[in-house]
Amino acid sequence: MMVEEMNAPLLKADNLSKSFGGIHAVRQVSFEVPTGQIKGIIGPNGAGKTTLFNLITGFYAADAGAIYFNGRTLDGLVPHQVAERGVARTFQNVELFDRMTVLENVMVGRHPKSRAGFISAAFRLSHARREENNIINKATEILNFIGLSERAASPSTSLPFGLQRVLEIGRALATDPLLLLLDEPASGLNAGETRELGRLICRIRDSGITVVLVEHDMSLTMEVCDQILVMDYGRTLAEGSPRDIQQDPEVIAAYLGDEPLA
Amino acid sequence: MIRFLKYTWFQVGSFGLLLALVPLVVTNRYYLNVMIFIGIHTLLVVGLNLLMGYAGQISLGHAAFFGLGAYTSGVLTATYKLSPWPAMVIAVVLTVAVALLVGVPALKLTGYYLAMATLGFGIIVYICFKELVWLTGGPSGLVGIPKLSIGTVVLDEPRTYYYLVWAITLGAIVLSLNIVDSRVGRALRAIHDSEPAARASGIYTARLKIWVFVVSAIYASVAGSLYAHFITFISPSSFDFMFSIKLVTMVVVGGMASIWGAVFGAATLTVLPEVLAVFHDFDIVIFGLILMVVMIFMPQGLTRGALDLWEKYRLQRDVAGGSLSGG
Amino acid sequence: MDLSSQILQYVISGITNGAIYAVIALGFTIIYNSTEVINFAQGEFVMLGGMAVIALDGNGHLPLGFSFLLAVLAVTLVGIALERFTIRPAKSSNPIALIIITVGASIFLRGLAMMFWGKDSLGLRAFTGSSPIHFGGATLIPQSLWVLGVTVVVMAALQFFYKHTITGKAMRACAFNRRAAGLVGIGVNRMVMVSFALSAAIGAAAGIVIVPITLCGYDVGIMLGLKGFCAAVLGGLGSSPGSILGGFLLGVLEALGAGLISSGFKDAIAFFVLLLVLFLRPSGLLGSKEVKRF
Amino acid sequence: MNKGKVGRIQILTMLLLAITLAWSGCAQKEEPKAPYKIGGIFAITGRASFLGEPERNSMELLAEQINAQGGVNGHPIELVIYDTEGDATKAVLNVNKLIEKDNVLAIVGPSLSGTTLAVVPIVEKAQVPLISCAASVKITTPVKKWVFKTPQTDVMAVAKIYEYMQGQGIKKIAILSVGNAFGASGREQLLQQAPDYGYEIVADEKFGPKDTDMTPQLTKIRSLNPGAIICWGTNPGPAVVAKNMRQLGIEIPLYQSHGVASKKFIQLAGEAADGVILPTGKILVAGALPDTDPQKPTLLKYIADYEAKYNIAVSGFGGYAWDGLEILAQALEKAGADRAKIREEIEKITGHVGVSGIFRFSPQDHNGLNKEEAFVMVKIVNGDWQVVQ
Repeated sequence: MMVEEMNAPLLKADNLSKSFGGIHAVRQVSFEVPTGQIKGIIGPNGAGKTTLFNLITGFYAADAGAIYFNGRTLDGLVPHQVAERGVARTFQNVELFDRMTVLENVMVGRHPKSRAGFISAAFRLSHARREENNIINKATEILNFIGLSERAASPSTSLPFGLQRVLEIGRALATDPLLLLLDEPASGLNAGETRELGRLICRIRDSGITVVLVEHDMSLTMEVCDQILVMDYGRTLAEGSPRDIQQDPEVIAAYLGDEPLA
Repeated sequence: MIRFLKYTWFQVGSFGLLLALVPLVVTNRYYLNVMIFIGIHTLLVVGLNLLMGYAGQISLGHAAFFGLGAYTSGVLTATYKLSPWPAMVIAVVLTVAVALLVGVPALKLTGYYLAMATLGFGIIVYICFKELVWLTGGPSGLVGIPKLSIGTVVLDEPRTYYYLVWAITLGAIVLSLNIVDSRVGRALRAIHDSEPAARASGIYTARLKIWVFVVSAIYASVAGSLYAHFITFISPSSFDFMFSIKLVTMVVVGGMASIWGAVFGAATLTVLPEVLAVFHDFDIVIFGLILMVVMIFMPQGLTRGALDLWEKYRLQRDVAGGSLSGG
Repeated sequence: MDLSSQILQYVISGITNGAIYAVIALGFTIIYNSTEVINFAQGEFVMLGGMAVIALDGNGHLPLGFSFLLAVLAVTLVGIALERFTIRPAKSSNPIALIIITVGASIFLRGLAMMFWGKDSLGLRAFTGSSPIHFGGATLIPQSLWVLGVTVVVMAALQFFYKHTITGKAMRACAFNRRAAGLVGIGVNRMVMVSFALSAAIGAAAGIVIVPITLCGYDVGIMLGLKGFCAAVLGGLGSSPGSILGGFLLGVLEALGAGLISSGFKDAIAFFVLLLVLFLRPSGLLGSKEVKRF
Repeated sequence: MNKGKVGRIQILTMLLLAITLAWSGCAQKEEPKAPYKIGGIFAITGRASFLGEPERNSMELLAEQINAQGGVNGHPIELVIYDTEGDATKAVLNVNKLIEKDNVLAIVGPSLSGTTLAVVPIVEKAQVPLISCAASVKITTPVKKWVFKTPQTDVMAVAKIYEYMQGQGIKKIAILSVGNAFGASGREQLLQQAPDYGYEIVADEKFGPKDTDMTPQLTKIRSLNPGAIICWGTNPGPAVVAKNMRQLGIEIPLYQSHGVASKKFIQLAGEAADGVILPTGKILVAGALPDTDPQKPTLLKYIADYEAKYNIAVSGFGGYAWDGLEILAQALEKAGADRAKIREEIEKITGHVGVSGIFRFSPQDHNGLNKEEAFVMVKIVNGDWQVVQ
């Protein structure tokens, strides 16, 4: 594989497990994401993909196992701390800030990269004003990058659904992440929008950000991913390049439902 | 953005000017008194709106902080003969301590649980005002609270007190406008709209919620001190559950997440009972109706609802004028 | 009088009041389970039940049983109207909005009751005699037995309704998963209305049985409603057995607190317990549903 | 549809504001001098409406009678009455309104001790005579130059009860008071005066204004074996106390305050009211007073007129406002439209026979009542009042 010679992986999950009540959402899952790659995670509904994201980003605490990011463990960190380390994410059911404009949504993403608190904000101290200008500049830059600068002043809810997904990605980019986790970014998009999204994801990768993608849409995954991890019933089913995965009999079985899996 | 900032300062400036001119035209003390109460209520509502309207965290016990401010100021000045200004500062410090004590565990809760926790807190504080007779004077109230003074000038005329209250309130409005239009303000609104997304964007939501709770408690405490030194007599019934509900109503009528709406809400609900006085017994019915109707049909509040309509109208006009490309 | 019979007396008082709290808490639970709305007007159903039965019994000279049924029916209609005209048209499902709507409704109902029946408290004769029953150094009045009896009947009827009727089963399905219930063809809107009707009816029943003991005025609903909510949270919001347990526990705690600690701080004790539960174990004693984190 | 609604509400608000502004405009103008303007400020709605409503009624009744007889020195009396809802903030606003906007000569009210204490600094500063209808002794002790009051104080009520109890051989007392200003003030007096009469307070319990069950407090009291229970509150709490005592089989005497001195208490407590002893103004037992009582004609006339006009039973509270306006009318007759002179004339009134007692004001006494004339002790027997001595 082409990335074998790279150094330590950016993200490493080691034997992760998480259960809710009696349901094992994630069981002993291990994988690595090398820097600069796009990694896809696929699997049927309920396979534990979103739970995996929630474990990485600190929304859930793992029952067992460990997550290493950029050489350090993420164990015990809560979401905002994970974000500060450089992990950004989107949500399966687009979670935008409804009462804000497009620009403001992206500006919120600058939160971990800025400092102004209640006092300096309340009295508009000079460093807060400077910082605010920087935030606006950076957010505008990102809107340009994702192609939404014309809609900067519109309410975020006025965007069509496809663009709302793009905006959510923009907000995540504003945190200057090293790693971007996308939770089913193509769901609800039409074919044209999905292709557009694929190009955006590649551009993000090209700008140096590592991407992990949870997805249903096989066409998108196969097209953009360097590596794919297949999950089923909380377990790792297979891992490899898109080509390998397409030919893996177990994966084919799971997807086509030829035979019941243990 | 810059244009927007200028716009805000223009609003504050003209509002301040208007306020400054009022006492020159209105010499009647009764109207000045009403204006003073509007000012005190505005201060309360602006603070509560930061919590409720912006951060989306409900408080059904805000009268407690108002009462803490009033009673701390009152007891320290009337019983222990401290001068009012330091008493006011001590009141703020005490209120912050209490707000932290309650806020840290309470703000881990959401929705109904938070509503109930703040409500329970409010009732407990109210009962303490009533039962700690040796300290607060109990249900009979606390008399002999001195008027405020600046230097050697005693502010015992409605007009001077009017200027003091509105100077403080206007200051609070400016601070709030600044907070709202900043990194912190965006973070607050983010919590309201989607807490998971806010956390994923690196916002330490738990701490921010506690801070905004504390800030709104400070506003309430200062308002309480101003109230106590104005009417010089306080009794527990001014700080009961119904007053908390009244504050929430002011926020709701004025509009969630709108600082100017808070001014409007406070003014309307202070003046309305005066105007409705002719209806006597009906006013409680009307009050309940307002709460229901506004929340059912305009959950964003009156001003917000009106603004939304204006936006819609402008959008339609622009579309008709062809200034928007079909997008 | 020795301490043990004193405590027995507190417990008896506590159980009588607790039964009422339990029924009010059940009302909260019924509505919460089908709509996730906390109905702050729950206490007003109790007040309306009490006022209605006084009006019917006092003016109409109807037989008590008939007044009882008529009063329950009237309040049930109020419950249905409340759902139909406030909860259903509400555009927002945001808890803050719904809290304020129901608080507004409770103030509105209170105001109407005041205009209708005036501001004075009113009383009602005891259902059966008023000479106290003595046992173990404590006393009990027959009306307390009525209160307990009606509480038990309400609980049993509710249990039967949930377990053995189609509507009841459908409501349980709604409580479990509204969307799924809607998908399998259960009329969720109708279930919501039924839950308001039920909760109004049992609230009214509670109001009616306590009037002979406690008197009734237009403004008794607030405190009763709040205490009922304390009970519901104490037991675990959304859990019926929890509501019942919470109600009795709160009643007894309150009576013991008033008798042994301080009668002035009695209500503070109830709310202090509420805060402790909320802070330490928000799911309550028997709560099954996890407290929502987002 | 939504649009229309907003529009209408906005317009309505504008209108309201416009009306308010218009009022402020009017207030600048001079009022015609002819009528004597008297302010009234009562808790007409809210928790204490049982006080405020009859007070307003009585004041309106008396003003009507005075005007029918040609007014005071030819000047008709014009009343301006506002509602405090029992709320201190409202009381302050409305007293200011009376003084500044309506320019009244004097004020009768407020109904409650709390609201009265809240407005005292205002009338003192504005130098307007105020005749309060509230009970607390703090209102006129120490004497405030511009403040008078007509109701009997709780000091007198407590003294009356304690005096009466001395004949009953009671030594240990339990107190049960309501958690509002009335209860707190009574409780304070009960505790304060007990040593003077040699009583021991064995229990000092409280209940909330809306509480519906007092058995825990009574159980505790029972365990302490007092000789009597004194309950200090206003309905409905005291009625519940009486009922709960029956339920618990507590058979020691129950004393109540003058706060329940109305038929309402008997209605609410039912059989349990029997045997309750309380101090009350003479109005409750007017018919049973000896003909030699100087207050009897006044009382009978007031009762007859009130019940004829309003068609509801008279209560013990309306008389406070009646006395207040009568006293004012007397002072006005001598002083004319001059606030300072009115105040002086009130202070000079001595021997005025009113509903609540015979008033003898002086610069040292702005209440002017004594407990012997102001109160009688009554016992409830078979649902009716009976004077006891």
